[in-house]
Amino acid sequence: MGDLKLSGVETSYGTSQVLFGVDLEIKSGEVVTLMGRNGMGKTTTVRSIMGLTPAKRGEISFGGVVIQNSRSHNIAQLGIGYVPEGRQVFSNLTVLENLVATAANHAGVDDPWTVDMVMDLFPRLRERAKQYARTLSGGEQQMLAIGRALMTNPSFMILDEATEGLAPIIRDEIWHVLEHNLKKSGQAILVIDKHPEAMARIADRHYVMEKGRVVWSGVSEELLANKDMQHRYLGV
Amino acid sequence: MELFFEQSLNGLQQGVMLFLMAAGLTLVFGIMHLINLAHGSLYMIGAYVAASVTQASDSFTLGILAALVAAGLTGMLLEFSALRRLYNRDHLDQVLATFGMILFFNELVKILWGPQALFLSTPEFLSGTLEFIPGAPYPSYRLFIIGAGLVVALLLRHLIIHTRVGMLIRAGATHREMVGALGVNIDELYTIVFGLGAMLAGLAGALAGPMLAVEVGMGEKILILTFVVIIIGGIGSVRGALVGALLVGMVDTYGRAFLPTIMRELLDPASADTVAASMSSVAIYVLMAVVLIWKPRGLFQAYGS
Amino acid sequence: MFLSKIIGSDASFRTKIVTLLGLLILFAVPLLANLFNEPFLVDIASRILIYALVAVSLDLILGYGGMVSFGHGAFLGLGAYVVGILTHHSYEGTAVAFLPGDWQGTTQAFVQWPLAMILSGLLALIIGALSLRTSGVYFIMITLAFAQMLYFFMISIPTYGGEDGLNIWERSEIPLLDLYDAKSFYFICLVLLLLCLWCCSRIVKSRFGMVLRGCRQNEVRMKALGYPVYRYKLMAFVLSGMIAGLAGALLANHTEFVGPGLMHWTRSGEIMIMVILGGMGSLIGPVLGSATLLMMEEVLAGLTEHWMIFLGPMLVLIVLFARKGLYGLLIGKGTDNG
Amino acid sequence: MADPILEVISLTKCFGAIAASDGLTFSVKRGTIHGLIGPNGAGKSTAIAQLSGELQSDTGRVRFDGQDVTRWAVDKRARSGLQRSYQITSLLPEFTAEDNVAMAIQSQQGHSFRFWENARKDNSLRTPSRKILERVGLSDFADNPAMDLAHGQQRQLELAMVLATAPSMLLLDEPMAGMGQSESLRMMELLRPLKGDVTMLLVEHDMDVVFALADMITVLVKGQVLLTGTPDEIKNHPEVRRAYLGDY
Amino acid sequence: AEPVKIGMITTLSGGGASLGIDIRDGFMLGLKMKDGKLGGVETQVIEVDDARKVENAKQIATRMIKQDDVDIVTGIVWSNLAMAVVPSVTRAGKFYISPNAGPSALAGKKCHENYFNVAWQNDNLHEAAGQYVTDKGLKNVYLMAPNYPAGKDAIAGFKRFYKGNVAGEVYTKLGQVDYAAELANLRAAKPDAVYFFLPGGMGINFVKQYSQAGLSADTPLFGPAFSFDEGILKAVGDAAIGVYNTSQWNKDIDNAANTSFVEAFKEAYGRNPSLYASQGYDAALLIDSAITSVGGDLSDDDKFRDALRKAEFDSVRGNFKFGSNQHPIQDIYVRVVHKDGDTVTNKIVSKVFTAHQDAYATECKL
Ligand SMILES: Nc1ncnc2c1ncn2[C@@H]1O[C@H](COP(=O)(O)OP(=O)(O)OP(=O)(O)O)[C@@H](O)[C@H]1O
Ligand SMILES: Nc1ncnc2c1ncn2[C@@H]1O[C@H](COP(=O)(O)OP(=O)(O)OP(=O)(O)O)[C@@H](O)[C@H]1O
Ligand SMILES: [Mg+2]
Ligand SMILES: [Mg+2]
Repeated sequence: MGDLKLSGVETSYGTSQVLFGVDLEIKSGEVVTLMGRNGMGKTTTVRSIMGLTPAKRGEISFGGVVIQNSRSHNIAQLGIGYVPEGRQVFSNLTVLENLVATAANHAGVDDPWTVDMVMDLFPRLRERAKQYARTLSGGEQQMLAIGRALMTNPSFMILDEATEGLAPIIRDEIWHVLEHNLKKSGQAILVIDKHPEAMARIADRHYVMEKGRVVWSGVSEELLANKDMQHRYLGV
Repeated sequence: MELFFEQSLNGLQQGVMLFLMAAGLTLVFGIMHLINLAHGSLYMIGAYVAASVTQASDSFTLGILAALVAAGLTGMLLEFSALRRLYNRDHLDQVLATFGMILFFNELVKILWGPQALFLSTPEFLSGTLEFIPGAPYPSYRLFIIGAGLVVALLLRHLIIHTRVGMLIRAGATHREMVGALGVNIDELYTIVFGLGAMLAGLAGALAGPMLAVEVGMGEKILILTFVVIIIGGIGSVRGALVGALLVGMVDTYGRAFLPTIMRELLDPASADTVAASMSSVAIYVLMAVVLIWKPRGLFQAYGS
Repeated sequence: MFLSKIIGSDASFRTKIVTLLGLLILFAVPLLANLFNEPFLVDIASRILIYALVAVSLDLILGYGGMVSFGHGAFLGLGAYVVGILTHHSYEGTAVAFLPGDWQGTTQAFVQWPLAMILSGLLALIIGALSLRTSGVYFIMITLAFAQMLYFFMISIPTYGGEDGLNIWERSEIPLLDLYDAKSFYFICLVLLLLCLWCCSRIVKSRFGMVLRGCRQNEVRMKALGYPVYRYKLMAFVLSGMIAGLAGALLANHTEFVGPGLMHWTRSGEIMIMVILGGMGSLIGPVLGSATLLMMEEVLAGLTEHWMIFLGPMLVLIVLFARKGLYGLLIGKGTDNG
Repeated sequence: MADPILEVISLTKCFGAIAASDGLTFSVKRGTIHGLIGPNGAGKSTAIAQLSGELQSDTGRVRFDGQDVTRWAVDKRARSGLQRSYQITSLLPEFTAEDNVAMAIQSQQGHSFRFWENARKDNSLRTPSRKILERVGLSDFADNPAMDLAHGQQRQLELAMVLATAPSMLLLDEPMAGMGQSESLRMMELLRPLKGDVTMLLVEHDMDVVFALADMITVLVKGQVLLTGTPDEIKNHPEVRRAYLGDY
Repeated sequence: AEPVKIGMITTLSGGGASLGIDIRDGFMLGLKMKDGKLGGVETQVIEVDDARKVENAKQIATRMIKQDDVDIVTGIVWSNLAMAVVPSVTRAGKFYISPNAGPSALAGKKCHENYFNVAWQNDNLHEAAGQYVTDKGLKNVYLMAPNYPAGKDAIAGFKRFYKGNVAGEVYTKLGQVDYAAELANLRAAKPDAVYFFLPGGMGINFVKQYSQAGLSADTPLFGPAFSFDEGILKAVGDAAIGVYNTSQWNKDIDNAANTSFVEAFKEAYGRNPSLYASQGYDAALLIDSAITSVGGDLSDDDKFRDALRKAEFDSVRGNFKFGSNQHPIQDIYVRVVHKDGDTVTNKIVSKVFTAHQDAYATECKL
């Protein structure tokens, strides 16, 4: 179990800098959101954590281990599970194969996730077990992406826009899962999403980004109360 | 009639030989998205090492093993030192770099082994013929190649479809980055896959040695043919590689075997010979063009697309 | 470093400097050859220019249109054969084969060269019309297939020498000019190359060129915008084939020989290598690429019999460390595709 | 104004055993915004692809603006005024934002077999491009390559390109996907005034947007039309709530 | 006197390099035997690789003529390269001495007073094979060659002296590697013998596969020396044993010049000399004899040409003189491949032609 800590993280794509000193802290067992308008650097922050777009400056540590110079498979092996923006399921693997291909017990838990457990969580995946992932609908792909991350048994989950393009009913279902299953099992979660009210319901604390910096943070009550901030930074 | 059977067998054998090359290339090309022209060089290395070791040790088996090791190691070294930097680059950068490697290896082999072709004999127990089509004794060695190729095809199929490594390889074909972000060392995996492809090329080289001239530049001759095969089959599909290889083998063989006779029915002998020879020379290219005009992405869909 | 301080790091400024310097060198070649008493330099330089011309033609479709033709040797070869065949008949006083009537060919450049362009363009039209149904690597291979068909065809027809090729006993004639004079020939090549570069640089910036470049980036999108993509690509392919045909006509005069070797895939490969080496999608790059590759061959082959063992790794290093080809290295930025 | 601009008549497309669209029949009135909603995998994107011509239909017909376009190719439909946007952003990545829009405008100005004048200095392309970028709020990014834009900005550019072609009908596949709330609002403000001139078929999972914009809504389930109705009818329809809206 | 400059254009890299290397080595050996002085004159050899490309060869020739101002050019292996290069050399007033390629055009209509061939006219060996097969009383022969002009010339040359029936005539793809289909057809045709012309790697492939198909036992194989040269035999191994091949030279031809050549070559390069090496060596000796004869003065082309025509040197193949078209008139032998201890090598079986001249000499107007 580990805390994730970012301090002064700066990241660039080529010559264009996107993050200008991001500070974040997520304790184990916490559910935290990262919000902000388009292009403010949420995904980039997450990519820096995962080592996909390494940070140029600043420090990222997980469970006390400094990871900003590690390679992404090493970071994942520390127990960070990742559900990327745009799902990115392995389209030429079946549902079942998607789940088992990268399965592992990174956090070293006693009762690791099994295919059956994931399928109990998302019964639709059981119906589609033998189907190639590319033929799944968007919502099912999203469930698969979450299930795939769970199968690596992380102690910390990152979900980037996990509900984009989903039907309202499925969106509710996923939030329900987050709220009831994951939170209860004591996992830390970082969620990126665009629905402040729903986020206020499921998360403990919130960060808001603007132009590559964290400009606001607070607990759910503060978020809901602060209409001015919502309007300024989230455009609500 | 038995001539037809015999020619079909020849086509099959040629196809299997091509498949051995194509399988490795399609792994690297279709899954790692790397155009590796130096695949032919690995084939050449396999043949040369097999020839030298067989000569020195008098054991063909040892020769094949040495070829596998040599080609595999060379492949991994190439991947590790240069090619892995090219995965995210334009295909054409890969073409230029691997073309440079061809030049290098051809010259290196010439320096190490001299400009003249090398000798690699058929192992004693395979040097005879088997007459299972009456009246047409067939070289046992060619039968051996057919067997070896089919075994490799089955093993490869098993590896890719049923093992976890196979799943990861296929997964990497679409979202390489994600495989890493889920905790698998994809770089290492790719080095191994590349080594595997290289070993297949080495194997093809070693097996071809007893039948063909082991000489500098032998790789390029078969390279183009191999590309034709995987294009016809659909890039990245091992099944496509097999079907493509057999198709090319058959068309090429039938063309060479029967076109002269057919043409002589239609034309005067002198021009018939020329026309038939020209037609059979281009038969596989015509085949490829026809397949692509009909199915612009090859016969079987690739994994990555 | 000092230099970069003076000229600054501004890419477009550096482009101008490089272009100017390049022009200066090109025009000075005959002078330099005289100065150093190396008359042969002019011949090498002419060959470089001719290959630069093919490479530029390939860059037009490869660098801007994303069409990787692995059969460009076919157009080069056809252009050369047109000159070879016409000269052959005019020299022998026989009628051109496979044609009705008894036209005995000609040595007039004003007939030969445009004809070379037209026929290569026609060939490109046919090959392109069929090949453009495919894309990506499939396109690479189908163009290769067509070129190989032509290669084997030329090898086996005895009428024009087959594999032995045809000697060209007389270079093309242009009134008032002597193509046997190395310098005149050089300047003809130079003028044609510059003309072609100028036209191509206009074309790639024109509406047509923008469509072409759009197709390279996202063909599906271009279709959805309403562009009949196929027609534009085919047009570019034909243009490119015509330029390659012209280069072939020049090459035939330079070598005074044509053979099917020009159509072999290794030749097409070399042309492609020139484009990539120099930097694709830049037009100037292919010129650099042609000069570099041919000069490297020339210099290295004079040093050792094992020169390829140096050339090979050099190419690898260039790919690894000069991401956008030599042109990118000089200019300090990528191609001007964006 | 009331005549249908688009008529879809029992359109079907099967992928192997899966019927992605299954006898789809509906029509869209000229000048309206017509919502197309349904659960994930209902066949919305498939329908859009069939209408735009990217997918060949197995059976059925499509009539657009009085013509049978069932057999027309993509570019021909596009030139006749039927344009689409993509659910997954599809741009010309190396061109600048402005070039992207200019290409859209150029496609409307007759053929592009013009080989000589510099298209980047052509004011008949550039001026309107700038205007459209301003409208979607991308003026500051006009000279940035499209691939360097953030996801949301790319969505905006996507829409700008479609608008630039001055279409008579737009097929919008999740234009708001990936946009934040403020960007969504802005898009709505962009689309609303076009109503009347441009007919729109709008696929979108953001119900706030659909209910705010659409005149009529068709609900798809498993490749078939469940029902077509006004937003209010849809909102309260029990079967739609069960299959799609949930607690919305 | 001024040093003699000789341009050596040959194939040293890529496919077929071994031929060029042998020619070069043979020539250099000849030069070395004369202490680096052909005809007593300091000799400078400018050696450049043509990579088997016509254009390269042509360009090198131009440079040698224009810049290096060589007196003599030599070295080209391949007929198509020779066809392209020789005319421009001779037109520039230089001499060309061919150590290998002898295309029919250059022996006939397009012959030139400055062009000499010390090897052969391309058809020579095929003609000898046709004669030998006829002498042996073989009546039904299967013919095979690649589908290109040299291949067709080869078959035509063979038929010129062959009197029997043609069981089959097959033209294969240039550069083909697998001959299974052809071999199956061949077996079905049941010929008395097979004559094939498949230069380079094609020949190695063919002979290996021929033997694997179990054909060598019943159907004797005939070919020109090209496919049974020292280097190639090493690569083919036992598969070649018993094959008959025609040649104008072999290392066991018994004359003083040859013995010293074979000895010296082995000494210098540590391998047996090949046919090509012998031709390169003869080329050097020919030049040496001519320069000697003109007393080291190359300024008078006519005198030098006359000296060359006399061919007053001790050829390693014994009898040698030039015909009217300046191509060799020489003896041609048939050799058989056999095993000598551990090495597979050739030995002469009989002489097929004595003082044989090519068929194109009459077309040459010299
Ligand atoms: N590959 C890239 N190259 C260059 N710039 C990029 C790249 N990807 C993103 N950017 C830039 O980085 C900035 C932040 O992008 P990022 O994707 O992190 O935003 P985001 O907050 O996740 O936005 P969204 O809500 O749209 O997903 C944007 O301004 C974008 O233009
Ligand atoms: N190429 C294909 N092969 C097989 N099945 C396919 C293919 N394309 C789509 N499908 C299937 O067709 C159905 C309809 O897909 P479509 O993309 O049209 O859904 P959608 O309504 O747009 O969903 P979403 O809201 O998630 O975008 C899905 O079940 C999908 O799996
Ligand atoms: Mg994001
Ligand atoms: Mg969809």
